[in-house]
Amino acid sequence: MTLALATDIPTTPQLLAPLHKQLGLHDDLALEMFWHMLLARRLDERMWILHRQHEVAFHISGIGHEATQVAAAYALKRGHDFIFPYYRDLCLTLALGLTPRAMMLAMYGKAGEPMSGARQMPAHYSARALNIVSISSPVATQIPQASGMALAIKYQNADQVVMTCFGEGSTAEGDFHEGLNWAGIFKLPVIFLCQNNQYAISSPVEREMPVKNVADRASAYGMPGVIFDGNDFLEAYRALTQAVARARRGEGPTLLEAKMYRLSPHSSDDDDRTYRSRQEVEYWKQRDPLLLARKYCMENGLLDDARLEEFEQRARQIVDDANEFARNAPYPPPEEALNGVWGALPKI
Amino acid sequence: MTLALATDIPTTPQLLAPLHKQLGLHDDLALEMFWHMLLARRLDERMWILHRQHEVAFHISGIGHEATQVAAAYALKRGHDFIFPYYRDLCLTLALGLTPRAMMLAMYGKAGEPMSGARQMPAHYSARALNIVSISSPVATQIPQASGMALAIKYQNADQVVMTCFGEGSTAEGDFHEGLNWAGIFKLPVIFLCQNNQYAISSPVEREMPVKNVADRASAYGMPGVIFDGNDFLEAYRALTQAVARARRGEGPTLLEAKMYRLSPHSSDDDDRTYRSRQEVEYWKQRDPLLLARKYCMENGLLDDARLEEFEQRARQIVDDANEFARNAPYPPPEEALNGVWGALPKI
Amino acid sequence: MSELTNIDAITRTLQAEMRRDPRIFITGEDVGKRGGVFRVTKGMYEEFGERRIIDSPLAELSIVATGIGAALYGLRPIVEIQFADFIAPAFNQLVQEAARFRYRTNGEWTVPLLIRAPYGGGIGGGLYHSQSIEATYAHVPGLYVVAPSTPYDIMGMLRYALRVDDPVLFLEHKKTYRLIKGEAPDTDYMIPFGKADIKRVGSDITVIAYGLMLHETLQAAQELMRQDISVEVVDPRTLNPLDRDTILTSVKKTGKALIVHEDNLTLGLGAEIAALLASEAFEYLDAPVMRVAGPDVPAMPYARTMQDFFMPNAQKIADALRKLYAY
Amino acid sequence: MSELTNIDAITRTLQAEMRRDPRIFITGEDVGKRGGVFRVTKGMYEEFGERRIIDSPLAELSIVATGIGAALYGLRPIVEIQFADFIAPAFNQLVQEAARFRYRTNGEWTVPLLIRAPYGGGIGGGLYHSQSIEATYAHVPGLYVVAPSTPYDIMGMLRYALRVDDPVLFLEHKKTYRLIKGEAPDTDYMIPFGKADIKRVGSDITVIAYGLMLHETLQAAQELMRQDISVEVVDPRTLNPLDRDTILTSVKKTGKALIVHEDNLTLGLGAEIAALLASEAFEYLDAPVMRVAGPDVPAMPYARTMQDFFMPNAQKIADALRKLYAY
Ligand SMILES: Cc1ncc(C[n+]2csc(CCOP(=O)(O)OP(=O)(O)O)c2C)c(N)n1
Ligand SMILES: Cc1ncc(C[n+]2csc(CCOP(=O)(O)OP(=O)(O)O)c2C)c(N)n1
Ligand SMILES: [Mg+2]
Ligand SMILES: [Mg+2]
Repeated sequence: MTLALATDIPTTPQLLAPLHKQLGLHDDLALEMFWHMLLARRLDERMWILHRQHEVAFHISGIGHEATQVAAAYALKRGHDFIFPYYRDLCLTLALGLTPRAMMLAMYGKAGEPMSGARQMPAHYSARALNIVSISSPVATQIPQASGMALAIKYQNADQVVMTCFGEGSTAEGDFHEGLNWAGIFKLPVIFLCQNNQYAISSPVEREMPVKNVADRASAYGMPGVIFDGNDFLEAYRALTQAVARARRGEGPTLLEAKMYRLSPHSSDDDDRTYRSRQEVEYWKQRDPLLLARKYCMENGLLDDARLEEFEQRARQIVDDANEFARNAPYPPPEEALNGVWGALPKI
Repeated sequence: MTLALATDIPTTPQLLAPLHKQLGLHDDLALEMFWHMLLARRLDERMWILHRQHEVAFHISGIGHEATQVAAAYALKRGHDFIFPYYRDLCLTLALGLTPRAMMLAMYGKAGEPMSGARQMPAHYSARALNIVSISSPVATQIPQASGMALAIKYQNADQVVMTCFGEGSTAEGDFHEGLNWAGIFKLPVIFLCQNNQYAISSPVEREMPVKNVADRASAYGMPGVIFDGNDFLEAYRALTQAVARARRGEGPTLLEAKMYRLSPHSSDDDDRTYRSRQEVEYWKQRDPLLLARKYCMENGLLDDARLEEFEQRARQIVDDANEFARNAPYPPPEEALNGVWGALPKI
Repeated sequence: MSELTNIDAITRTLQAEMRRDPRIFITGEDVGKRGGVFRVTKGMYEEFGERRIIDSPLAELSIVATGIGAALYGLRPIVEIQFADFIAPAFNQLVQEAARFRYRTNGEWTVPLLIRAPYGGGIGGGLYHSQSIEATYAHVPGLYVVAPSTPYDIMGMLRYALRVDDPVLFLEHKKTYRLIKGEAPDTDYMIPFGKADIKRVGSDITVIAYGLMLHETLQAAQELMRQDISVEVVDPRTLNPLDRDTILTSVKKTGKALIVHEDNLTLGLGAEIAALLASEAFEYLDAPVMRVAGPDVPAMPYARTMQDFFMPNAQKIADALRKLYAY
Repeated sequence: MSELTNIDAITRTLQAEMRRDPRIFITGEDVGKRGGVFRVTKGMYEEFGERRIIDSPLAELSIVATGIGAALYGLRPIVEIQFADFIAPAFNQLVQEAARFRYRTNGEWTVPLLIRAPYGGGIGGGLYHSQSIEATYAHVPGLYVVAPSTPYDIMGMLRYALRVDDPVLFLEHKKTYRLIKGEAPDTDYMIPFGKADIKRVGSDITVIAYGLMLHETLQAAQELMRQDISVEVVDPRTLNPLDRDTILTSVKKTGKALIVHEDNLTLGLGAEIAALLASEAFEYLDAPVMRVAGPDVPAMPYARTMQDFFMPNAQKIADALRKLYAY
C-alpha cells in the first residue's frame, strides 16, 4: 500500500499488466480491497435483515458505494491522513479499521459502542485513533470542517491530507460552497469526495442542481473537478490516488465525483418504490460494484471459486460474531446520558 | 424607456449612431441617466460632509457604483419588477424613485423616514410602492429571497423579473450558493447583479475567492455569467437589458458582474489607507463612472457646460432641501420602538 | 365529528386549505412524490401537481429564504423542514429576516410564511432527530411559535396560521403523529394564537405542558386523582407569544406550579414561565416553581436506556407532582 | 498594575497568549492589515504575519467551521465574528457541531475553539449591529458563554479560555471597549469559568448584571446609597454554565432580586435566573423577582430616541430598585 501512497502512479500505462498493477497495487492489496468490499456488503446486508427482524430500529446502507469507498481507504495513509466520512461510509471506515463489532454495537445502541458511546444513531462513524472524525446528522457540515483541518495541517507544515465524503444532494447546502471556497483560496490539502448515487432520498439529481455533474462546480472554486466510474474500484483508486498525491504535493484541493447508484432504499424508513422504477434499479444492479470487482479479480487470477467461498465464510463468521457480540452486550447505564458534556477544567 | 424594456436590443450595431441610440435609449433618457448619477453623487458627497461635521453618525457610500446602478434602474420596469438592493444602492434606489429627503431622514434617524421608520441604519433601502424590498445588514441574505420571489412570479405566471444586488465579497456566503442553485434548478426570472468593487472592507478579491471573476461561478449554476465594465453606464445598460430580457422571456437567471472600484472607504468607520495604496485609488479615479458619463454626454451632444451647471445647481438645491428637511424633522417618539412587531390578528 | 390522528389532522387541513387558497404552495425536501418522510403530504403531489407541491433542493437556508421571497410577493408558502433539528442552517434567515421584515419596514413588507417542523424525541432519533427547538425561537419577537398537540388544536391552529400575516413556526411533535387520536368537528373552526387551553381542570397544582409532554402530564394527572390530588393542566399551545393571563390565573388559583418540557432545562420555555410566575404570581405561590425537563446535555442520546433517562414521562411528572403537593 | 481599557485588555492578552502558544492563530473578516473593524487585532498582523493572523473570506458559517476543523486537529484557533449579530449564519456549526463533538464522541474528539464576538447596543448600530445574543447560546450545553466586563476579568478569563478544551463564545460588549477602564496586575493570573463575582457588596437587594449593564447597575447602586439602599451587585461573568451558588447565596441574604440585561425580556438570561430563584430561593424571597431588560421587539432601533427607549440604563435600574426596595 505504501508504494501507491508514497509515489505518484506511473503515467505511461504498462499495457500488458492488469490494471491494478498499472496502478501500483500488487495482487494481495487488490484482493484485500475486494475482501473489504465483500465484508462491508455482507455486514450491510445483515443489518437490513436485523432490521426486518425488528432486532434493530434503523439502518442506513452503503450498498452500491463499496468500490469508491474501498479505493478511498487505500488511497489514504491510514492513521496519518484524516477522514471526515458520511453516513454511507461503512466500507470506507471498515477498511480504515473500524471493527464490525463496533458497527453492530452502534446498530443496537449498546454499551461499549466506541464511536459515540451509543449516543449517536448508527452510521455516525468516528474513531480518534484512526483519524476518523465524528460526523453529525445534518448533512454537509463536515465539508468546511475538513477545510479547517486542512488549514491546520498547512499551518503546521505537516504532510497529511484530509478527505471528506458527502452525497451529491448535500452540495446544495451553503456548507459545501463555503468549504470549497476556503480550500480554493488557501490551496488546502483536502479531497472532496462526492459519492453521487443520483438521489437525495427521493430527489433525483435534476432537482438538486442545475448542472449535470457535481464536478462541474469545481471550476467555481479554482480546483480540478474529476469524474470517475464509482462502481469500478480501480478507476476509483486511480482518481483518488491522483487527488491525494496532488494534495500532498501542496498543489491544493480536488473535487472528485464518483458516479454510482444507491442500490438500496435511502434508509430503513424509506420506500423507494414511490419515486423510482424497478427497471431503473435492476439496470444498476448489473453495475453492482461488488460484482464488477469479483469479476475483475476472477479474470485476473486474483480469486477463484474456492478462495471466494473462503472469503464468504470468513465474512459470515465475522458478521455472526459481531452480531452476537452486540446482541449480548448490555445497554449503557441510563445516567451515562449525563456524562461527557464538558471537559475537565484547567487547573490554575 | 419602455422601448428598451419591451423589445430586445438590436443585435446589429448601427455603427454611425452613438452607443445610447444603438441601445435603444433616446437622448433624453440617456441624459436622465446621467442626471441620476450626478444627483446620487452629490447626495453621497454631502453625506460624507455631514458625517465629518458630526451631523450624522454613519455613512456608507455608493461612490464609484453609479454607472451600473443607474443602468440597472433603467433596465427594469419601474414599479413592476422587483429589486432586492444592497447598502451601496443609493443611485439605484434614487433612480427608482426613493427621494433624497427619505435618504436624508435615514441619515439622521428622524421621524417620517419611510423605509424603516428610522429603525434601520442609513442605506437600508426599502419602498413597497416602488417594489424595492427591504434589506438587512447581514450580507447576502437577500439573494435566496430574490430567488423565492422569482419562484412566486413563475408560480403566478406573471411577467415580472427580480433583480438583486450584492458585493463580490458576499458571494462567499452560503446564501449566494443556495440562492443561485434554486434559480438555476427552477429557471427563475432573476438577475443577480454583483457589484465587484474589488474589496470586501479590507479584503481584496484574491482573499474572497479562488477565481478571478465572480462570473466564473455562473457555470456552477447552469446560468450565463456576464462581465461588463461597471464604470460605463451604457455598457452596463447593455448587459442589464439583455439579462432582464432573458429573464422576462422565461429563459432563466443570469449572473452579472460589474467590474468597478469602491472609490470611498468602506464606510465612515473605515480608514482604507491601512490596506490599499493611494496610487491604486488615484488610478481608479481616472475611471470614475461619473466623469466617463459626463464625457460621453458632452461628446455626443447631450450635454454642454451650461446644462451641466444647471444640473449641478439643481442637484445642490435638492440636496440642500433634503438636508434641511431632515435636519429639522423631529426624532421619532421613543415608544415607537414598541410598535410594528406583529400584524393585526385575523378575525374569527 | 371525526376521530383522527395528529398526522391526519395536519394532512387533511393542508389539503382543504390548498383547495381554498390558490396562493398556498408547499415546498421542502421530498414533499412531492415521496409525500414527505413522515408522509404528511402524502397524496398531495397527485392532487395539486408539481406547481404547488415542490420538491426543494437539500438546503434549509434557502428553503426558508425562498419562502420569505414568495411570501413577500403575496403568496402563502408552507415550507416543511424535514426534522426540526435541520432548521439550524436557516437560523439567520428565520430570525434575522423572516421575523424582522415587518418591524424593519414599519409594517410595509410582511412575511406570511408558515414553517412546519416535526420535533421532539422518544423515537430513537438520537442527537439530531429528536430535538425540541422551541425555546430558541420563542425568544424571537415577531415570530409566532405554536405547538398544538391534539387533532382538534392542530386543525384549528393550522387554519389560523394560514391567515396570519407574520411568520409562524408550526411545531409538530413527531411521536404524537400516530399516537394521539382525537375528535374534531367537520367545520372550518379556528383557534387563535396566543390563547392557552385548560386541558384539565384541577385545584391543587397547575402543570404547564405541551407536545408529547402534555399527554404524559394528563396521564400523570389521572394517576394522581387516585390519591386525591387535583391537577390543572394548562396547554399554552402558542409558545410565542405566551398567554400569560391564563397561566397566571391558573397558578393564582392553585398556588403551585410545575412546568414540563423535553427541551433541556436551562433557558427552556420553563424558564420564562417560571420567571413570569416569580414576578407576577409571587404572592400567590405556596411552593417553589418546579420544572421537569430534559437534562442539560447537548441532545438526546440514541441508546434506549439513555433516551428514556433523558425524556420526562408520566412517572417522573407524577413524582414531581407528589413532591410539590407535599410541600 | 496597569490601567487599561477593555479593548486594550483583549489586545494585550491576545498578543501575550500568541507569543506563549504557537498553536494559537486568529482568523476572521479584516483581522489582518485592517486590524479588525474595532482594531482589536491592531498590530498583530505586523507581529505574527499572515500565517497566524488570517483574513478570512466573508462567510461566518465557515469561519466557525474551519475553526472547528483546526481545533479538532489540535490547534487553538481564535475566530473573530465582526459583530455578534453576524454569528447567526454559523448557528448550525456552533450549536450542532462545536458544542456537540465531545458529547457525541464520548470525549474522543474535542473542539478547543474560541469565538470572540463584539455584542451589545447603545452605539447607534440599529437592528443588526447592537444585538445581545447570549441567551440563545447559553441554552446550549457544551458551549461556554462568557461575558467579562472589566479589564481585570477580561484578561483573566481570556487566558483561561485559551486553556479550556471546549468551545467558548467570548462576548465583548462593544460600547465598553473604550468606555471602561480598570486596573489589572501584570501577572498571568487566570479567572476560572463558572465563577460569578460580587462586584459590590450590599444587603438590601441583589442585582445580577453583566456587560454594559453591570456598569449601569454599579452607577445605580451608587446613587441609591444616598437613599440608604444597599445594593449587592453580582456579575455572573460566565453565562453558561451559571454560577448558581453565588447567585443563590446573595439572594438568600438580601431576599430581593433584580436581573438586568439588554437582550429582550422573554427568554433572556434573566428568565433562567428568575426561574432558579423561584425554585431554589423560594423561601428566602421577600419580593417578586424583577427583570429590567430590552423590550420584546425584534431588535434595537437606530433612531436615538428609540434606541434610548430600548436600552436599560442606570436611571431605569434605579427606578426598579426603588420599587423593589419599597415592596
Ligand atoms: C441539514 C439536513 N437536512 C436534511 C437531512 C435529511 N436527510 C438525510 S440524508 C438526505 C439526503 C442526502 O442526499 P445525498 O447528499 O445525495 O446523499 P445520499 O443519501 O444520497 O448518499 C436528507 C435530505 C439531513 N440529514 N440534514
Ligand atoms: C453576515 C455579515 N458578515 C459581516 C458583515 C460586515 N460587513 C459589512 S459589509 C462587508 C464587506 C462586504 O463586501 P462586498 O460584498 O464586496 O460588498 P462591498 O461593501 O464591497 O460593496 C462586511 C464584511 C455583514 N454586514 N454581514
Ligand atoms: Mg445522493
Ligand atoms: Mg466589494
